[in-house]
Amino acid sequence: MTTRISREELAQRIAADIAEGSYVNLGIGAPTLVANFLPEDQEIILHTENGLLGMGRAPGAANVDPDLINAGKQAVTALPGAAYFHHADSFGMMRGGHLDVCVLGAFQVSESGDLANWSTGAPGAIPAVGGAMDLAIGAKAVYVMTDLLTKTGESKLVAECTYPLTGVGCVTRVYTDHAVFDVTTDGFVVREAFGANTVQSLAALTGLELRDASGAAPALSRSRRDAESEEEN
Amino acid sequence: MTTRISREELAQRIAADIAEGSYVNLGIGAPTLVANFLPEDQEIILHTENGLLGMGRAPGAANVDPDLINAGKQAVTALPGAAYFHHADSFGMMRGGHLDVCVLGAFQVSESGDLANWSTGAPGAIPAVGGAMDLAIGAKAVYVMTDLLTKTGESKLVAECTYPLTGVGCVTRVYTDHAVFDVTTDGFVVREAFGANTVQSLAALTGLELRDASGAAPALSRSRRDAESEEEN
Amino acid sequence: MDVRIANTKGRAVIDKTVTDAESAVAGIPDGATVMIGGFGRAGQPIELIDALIAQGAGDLTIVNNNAGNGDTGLAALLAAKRVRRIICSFPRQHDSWVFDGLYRAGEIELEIVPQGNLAERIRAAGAGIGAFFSPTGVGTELAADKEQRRIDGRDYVLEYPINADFALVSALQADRWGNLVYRMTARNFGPIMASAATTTIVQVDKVVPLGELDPETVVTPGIFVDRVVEVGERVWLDDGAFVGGVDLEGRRIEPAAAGTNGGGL
Amino acid sequence: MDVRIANTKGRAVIDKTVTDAESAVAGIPDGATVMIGGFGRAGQPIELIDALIAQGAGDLTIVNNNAGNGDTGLAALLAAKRVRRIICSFPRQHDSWVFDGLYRAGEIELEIVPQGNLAERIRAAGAGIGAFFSPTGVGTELAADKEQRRIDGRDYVLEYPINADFALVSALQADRWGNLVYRMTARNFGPIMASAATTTIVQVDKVVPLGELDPETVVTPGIFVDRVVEVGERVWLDDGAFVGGVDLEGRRIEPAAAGTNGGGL
Repeated sequence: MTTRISREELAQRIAADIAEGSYVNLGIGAPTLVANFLPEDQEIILHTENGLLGMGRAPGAANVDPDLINAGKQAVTALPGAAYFHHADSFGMMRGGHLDVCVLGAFQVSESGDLANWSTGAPGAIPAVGGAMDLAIGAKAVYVMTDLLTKTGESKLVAECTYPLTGVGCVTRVYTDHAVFDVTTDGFVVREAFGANTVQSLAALTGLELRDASGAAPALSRSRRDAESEEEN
Repeated sequence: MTTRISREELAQRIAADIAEGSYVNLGIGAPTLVANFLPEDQEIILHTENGLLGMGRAPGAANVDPDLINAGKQAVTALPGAAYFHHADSFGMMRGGHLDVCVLGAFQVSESGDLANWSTGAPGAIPAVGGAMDLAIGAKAVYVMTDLLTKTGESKLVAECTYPLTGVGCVTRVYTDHAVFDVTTDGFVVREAFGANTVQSLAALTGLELRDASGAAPALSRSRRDAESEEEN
Repeated sequence: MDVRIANTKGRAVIDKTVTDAESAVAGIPDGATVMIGGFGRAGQPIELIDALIAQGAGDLTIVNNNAGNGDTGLAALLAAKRVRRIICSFPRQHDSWVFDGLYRAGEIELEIVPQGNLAERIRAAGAGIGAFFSPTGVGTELAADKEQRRIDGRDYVLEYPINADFALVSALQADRWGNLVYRMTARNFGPIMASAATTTIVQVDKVVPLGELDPETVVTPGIFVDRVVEVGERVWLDDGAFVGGVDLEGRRIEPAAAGTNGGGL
Repeated sequence: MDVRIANTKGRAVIDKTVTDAESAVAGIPDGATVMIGGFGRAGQPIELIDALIAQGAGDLTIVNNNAGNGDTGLAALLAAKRVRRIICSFPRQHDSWVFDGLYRAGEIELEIVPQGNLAERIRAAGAGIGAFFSPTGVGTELAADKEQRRIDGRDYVLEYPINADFALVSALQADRWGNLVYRMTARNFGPIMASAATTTIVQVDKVVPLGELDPETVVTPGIFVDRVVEVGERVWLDDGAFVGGVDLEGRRIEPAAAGTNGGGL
């Protein structure tokens, strides 16, 4: 049994959690994939922060309209029932808590729901934040879509973010290629583990204390257990 | 020679000071009369704070449209080139300093340009402010249109307002039935005296130290002279 | 999401329309804060207010620019003694006798807010702004207890958002997603109130098919709207065209009384 | 009022139109703060920027969501070394090589502002708000030096308005009073920037006769606009109708390259 699902499967998994009738903003990058898996037989209304509610799919090459783009500056279409508005109104919509869900990428998410997704803080990097901080604090539910581990094997779920923060205590749920985690006042709760993953194996991968959704006793990672044993000495 | 001009003459006098191309808000009551004297051969654009730029004259009785009213809740028309907007945008327009002129009524105006025009502070009166405070601080030039004296003969130009304030240091110029006064850092300057009025006679009527527009020595009212003499003793 | 999902041809669609004003105002509880659109009579959601009176909720806090005109609409709600407190800019009008009587009898609380601060505070609630510094009211008794600050040489007072549990708004047309267009100066407080309430209830002359409203001209996007009820055309319109024949209160007048002076546009 | 009065049939009329882009950008001095509309390429006033480059003003502070794309428009202004400082939310893009080079060479100052705070600060300038508390950026390094306050259980940072001396905006149509309508997501920053600058300069595809724009659908009322120049129709439009045939950068593509997949709306 595998321990990872594909990015497309993850997008599909997220799409399944979005209720019909929701107003949704899908962040730039991987979250955009979620749109491909929203059910055709339902109406879910997509917001793009550059000024459109009711965003449709990408047009064919012959129908690209440079005046009609999404936040990622890609060509899109507008559905019947769409509305255009300016940037202050668009971000008012977001900041005012009118969106039901936004889906964002992440470098790190902390146990208390802090999000880091805009800057690695690397020296020489050109900073660019766009709407990330507004999205992070704006929607009723903030879903993160990410691989659990970095390319070098480090957990993106962390006790505390070491990268520059995008928002404090803002993440509702983290969808990873290994499992789905809810952010709770008790830290991460494993809502759903994919394939062979278990709460224990996930605790080992993340180095975090994890609970399962049933409320059972937390699984401790080895490192955390060791640290706590040492503290007791 | 008379010492007072009529309300219509005063409205005409104010209209003559409004430059072509100006954006203007005329307050409820007497200031509304100014519209009747704006030159037909020029374009001056009227704003009404309930959400219209490009307001036209009152319609005939057969064409009254309850959806098209001014701030005084009277039927109006909209000119070609008009635009409608909601209240936050309308008052943003005002507060943001985009109007060239507004014309307001007054109970009192002080030497430092304080305006009192929304409440007499009488016990039992029902307070109602509407857009008065927003207008007072919003336009580039705030003109007051008023009789110089109350019905009981007291000056509406005062050293300090005794009625509740609408705005502090906001009045640019006061057009009265006796004279036109500019508000300056040195107090009221008589810009234009109507008929037999002189700086001296106006100082006597108002009880204030007044300068004329030429910058000559101030004219003192009798009471002010007496007070200053007494102080010297 | 307070949104009804209807099944149309095997497809779940968002349908915010309800069949009548009674359904539209269902669930407004005693003690609620209710924003009511309109400037004087223009844009006042009369049918929704009548339904609210019939529904019976009381002890309400009302946010409106005024405090009722004549004996209908908001004035009727006040007369029915359903309102504990009103937040407005201009209660005193020539036809505000209902409010005037209640106020003098000490039967209603009044909070006066300058009109532009009222509008901006409502917008702030909708746009997630925690508070803002306004130059309006500085040095007046309406700002006496407010935090004041000098910024860049100008004085400002700190103003807080006004939220509501419900907003009752009148617009010209809506589609089933709740997108709205208004008519002339009846637009006034509708768009900002729609954004500032937990549940926004709208009456329109007409519900049009989805896609019929031009996306460029939608004034209130449907995201701000929860329920829409069609109440039929205003009496001074005929199939969307202005036909007049009414006085300022929207009452039909005899052609003779209107005279022959066409005037106007 | 920076407004030209023209005499038409013995009548003085407001006419904000100017004959060419050169006249439109006249008088922008060295050291000015200039807002430039657009989100990426959409709504970027290319012709006005080209005229500004030709005009020669330097040492500019630019306010834009981005920091230029490719080698045209804002990127060309940067490449000409006319910009001392840029205030934006998202400079780094796949095609922002001009900015990237200047930044790494230490030849341009950068102030990063979260996009929604950027928009709201521009709006605040236009609406006379002295400052406002925003929840965006709380606890991040972009708010590190900012005043923070807890209001009603939520943390906010205090944000100040962004004003400009000039705004360069692209819209679809204007009339001689400066009323504007936009097209689709090219609207983006235009309406708020128009309100926040001392002098607002607009390029449009077409100037239409006064009265042709529906007062219900005007997005930017003329009060915010000082100069209007008609620059001709965008290449993907024909008499106002979308005809396509371009890539995202607005360059004509061969019908063959576009293929047969009509897709779209």
